[in-house]
Amino acid sequence: MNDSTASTGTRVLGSITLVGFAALLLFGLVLSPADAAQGELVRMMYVHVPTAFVAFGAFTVTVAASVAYLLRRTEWWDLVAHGSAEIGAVLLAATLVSGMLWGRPTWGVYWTWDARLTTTALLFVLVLGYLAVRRLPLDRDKRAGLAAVVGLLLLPTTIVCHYATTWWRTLHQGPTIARADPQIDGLLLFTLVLGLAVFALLYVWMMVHRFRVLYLEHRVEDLGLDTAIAERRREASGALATPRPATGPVT
Amino acid sequence: MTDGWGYILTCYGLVLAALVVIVARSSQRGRKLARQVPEEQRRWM
Amino acid sequence: MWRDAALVAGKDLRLELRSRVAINQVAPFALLVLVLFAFALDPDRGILARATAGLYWVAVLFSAVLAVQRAFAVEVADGVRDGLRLSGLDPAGIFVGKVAALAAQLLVLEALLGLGVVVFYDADVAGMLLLVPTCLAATLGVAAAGSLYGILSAGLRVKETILPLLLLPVVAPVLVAATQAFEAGLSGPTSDGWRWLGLLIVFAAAYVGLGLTTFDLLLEES
Amino acid sequence: MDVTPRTAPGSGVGAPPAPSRRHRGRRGLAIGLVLVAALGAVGFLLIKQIDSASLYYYNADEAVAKRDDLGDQRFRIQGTVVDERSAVGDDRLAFTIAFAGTRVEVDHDGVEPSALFEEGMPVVCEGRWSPDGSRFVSDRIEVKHSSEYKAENPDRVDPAAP
Repeated sequence: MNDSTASTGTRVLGSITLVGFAALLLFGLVLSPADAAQGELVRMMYVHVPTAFVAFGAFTVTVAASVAYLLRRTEWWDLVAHGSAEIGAVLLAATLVSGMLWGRPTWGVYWTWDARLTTTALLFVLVLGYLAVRRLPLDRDKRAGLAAVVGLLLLPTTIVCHYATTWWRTLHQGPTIARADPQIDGLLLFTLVLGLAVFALLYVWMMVHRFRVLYLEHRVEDLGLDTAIAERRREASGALATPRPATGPVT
Repeated sequence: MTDGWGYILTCYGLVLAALVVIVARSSQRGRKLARQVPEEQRRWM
Repeated sequence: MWRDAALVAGKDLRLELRSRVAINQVAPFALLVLVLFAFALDPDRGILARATAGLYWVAVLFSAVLAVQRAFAVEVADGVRDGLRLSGLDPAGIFVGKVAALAAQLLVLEALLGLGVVVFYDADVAGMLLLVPTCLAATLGVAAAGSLYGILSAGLRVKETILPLLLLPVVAPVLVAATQAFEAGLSGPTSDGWRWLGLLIVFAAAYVGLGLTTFDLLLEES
Repeated sequence: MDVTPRTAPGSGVGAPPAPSRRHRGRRGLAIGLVLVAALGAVGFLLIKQIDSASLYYYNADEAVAKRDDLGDQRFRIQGTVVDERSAVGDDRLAFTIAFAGTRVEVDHDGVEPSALFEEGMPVVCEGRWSPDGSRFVSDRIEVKHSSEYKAENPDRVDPAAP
C-alpha cells in the first residue's frame, strides 16, 4: 500500500518540523528584534548558525558511523555514514551561502581567507570528495570500505573548523552561545535556539528518509542482480539443455 | 540603520528553496524505488 | 620491515631510472606550470615576486599528483598489486618503500623547480637553513598522504579525476604551511617560519603514522 | 562470479569476510585509532602554540611595534575606529584606528565598506605602511563584528510608532 519512504513516525516528525519552520520564519523575520549594531541583518544568523552546528553534527555522525562500519562491517552503519554526509553537505552549503550574504553587508566582503572561512571551504571540498567516492562504480562492500576510510578525515577538519575562531585570529566572530556567559539578548537567543531545534529536527527527519532511500537503492541493485542471474541461468539451461544435459558433474 | 532586507530575503529564500527541492527529489526517488521492492523488504511500514 | 621498504623503494627507483617518466614528463610539466604562471602574472613584476613561494608549492603539488598516479599505476599494471599483497612483504614496509621512492623523486623535482624559480622569478634564496628542512618535511607529508590516497584510488576506473579531488584538499595544509615558511625564508623575519616548519613536521608524522598502521587495511580494501 | 541461487533475496548483502582477515583488520584499526588520537593531541598542542604565527591580522599596537620588520610588506591591521572623518575627495577615506592605546592613522583608497563602518566598530584594514611609516595605506577594509548581540533599544524604535 505504502509506496514511499514515509511511515507514521516520520509523518509526525515531518509535521513537527514543518510547524517548526513556520515558527522560525515568524520569529526570525517578524517577532525577533533588530540588533543594535547590525540591525535587521542579524536575522540571517538564525539560518547560518543552526545549519553550521547541525552540519558539524552530521559530519561527526558520519565519522562515528565510518568507524563503526570498519569494526562491524554492517550495511546499517554504511548507510548511516552515507546519509549523514549527504545532509551535512546540503546544510554546510546553506551555511556558506547565508554566511556570504551576511558578510557582504556587514563585513563589506562576501568572502575572505581567514581561518574559519578557509577551513569551512576545505571541509566542504572534503565532503564533496567523500560523496564522489560514494558514487564510484565499484563492488558495494569495497566502496563502503573505501568511503569509510576517506570519511575518517572529516573529523580533524570538522574539529579544526569548529575551533578556528578560538585558536586563531579571524575576521569571523567567536562563539556566541557556546560559552559561559552568552552575550546575546533574550528574544534573539530564543530565536537562535529555536533555529537550532528546527534544523536538528530537519536533520533527523531527512536522515530517516535518506537512510530508507539508500536502503531501497541497495535492494533494487540486488533485485537487478538476481534477475540478471536468473536470466543468464535460463539462457544457459535453454541453450545448453539439449546438447549437454548434465552440466554439473562434467566440469 | 542598515536596511538589509534584500540580503535577508535572498538568504532565507535560497536556503528554503534548496531544502524543498532536495526533500522533494529525495522523496520522489524513494517512491520510485519503493515500487520496485517487494513489500516484505520495506520493514518500516 | 626496513628490508622490505628498501626492496620496494629500490624497485620503484630502478623502474624510474629505466623508464624516466618523472624526468621526461613530470618535471617538464612542473616547469611549464611555473612558466605559465609567469605568463599570466607578468604585467606586474611585483606580483610574481610576492607570490613566488605560493606558486612554487602549487607547482610542486600539481606535479606530486602526477607522480603519485604514476607510482601506483605501476603497481596496478599486470596485477602487480596482487603479487605485492601475496608476496608476504610487511604492508608497513611496502608503505615506507613507496613513500621513500616518491619522496626521492619529489625532492629532485623540487630542486629543479627551485632552480626554475631562481631563474624565471628572480627569487633570492637566502634562508637555506629554513628552506631545506621545509622542503624535506613538506615532501615527506605529501609523499605519505599521496601514498595513502594513491593506493586507495589505484585500480579505479576514474582514478585520474578522483585522486586530485581527494588528495589536494588533504594536502592543502601543507601548501599553506610550506608557503608561509618559504615566504619567511625568502624575505621576512624567520621566527614565524620555524613555527610553520613545526606544523609541517606534525603533518608528515601524522600521515606516516596513519600509513604505517592502516596500510594493510587499505591494501586489502582497494 | 558466484551464481548459486540465494536462499532469501534479502540475505545476500555481501558475504561476511573471512574471520582471520576481519580479526587482523580490527587489530590494525585499533592501533590506528590510538595513534590518530595521540597524534591529534600532539597536533592540538602544536596548533595552540602556533597560533601567534598564523596571524590573519596584527593589532594596531603590534603593527606599530613591528614597523621596521614589516617594511613595505602587505599585511592586515586591526583596531577600533576612533575618529571617523568624512570622505576626503572622491573615493578616499581618512580615519584613525586604535588598539590597546596605540593609535594609527589610516588612508583608505575606496569608499566605506558597509553601513556598519562607524566610530566604535573594530575594523581590519589590508595594506602597508606608507614609506615614511607615519600612516597605514589601505585598499581593503573589513568591518569586524563582535560576538555580542543586543536588541535595538526600543526607545529608538518607538518614535516611528503612533
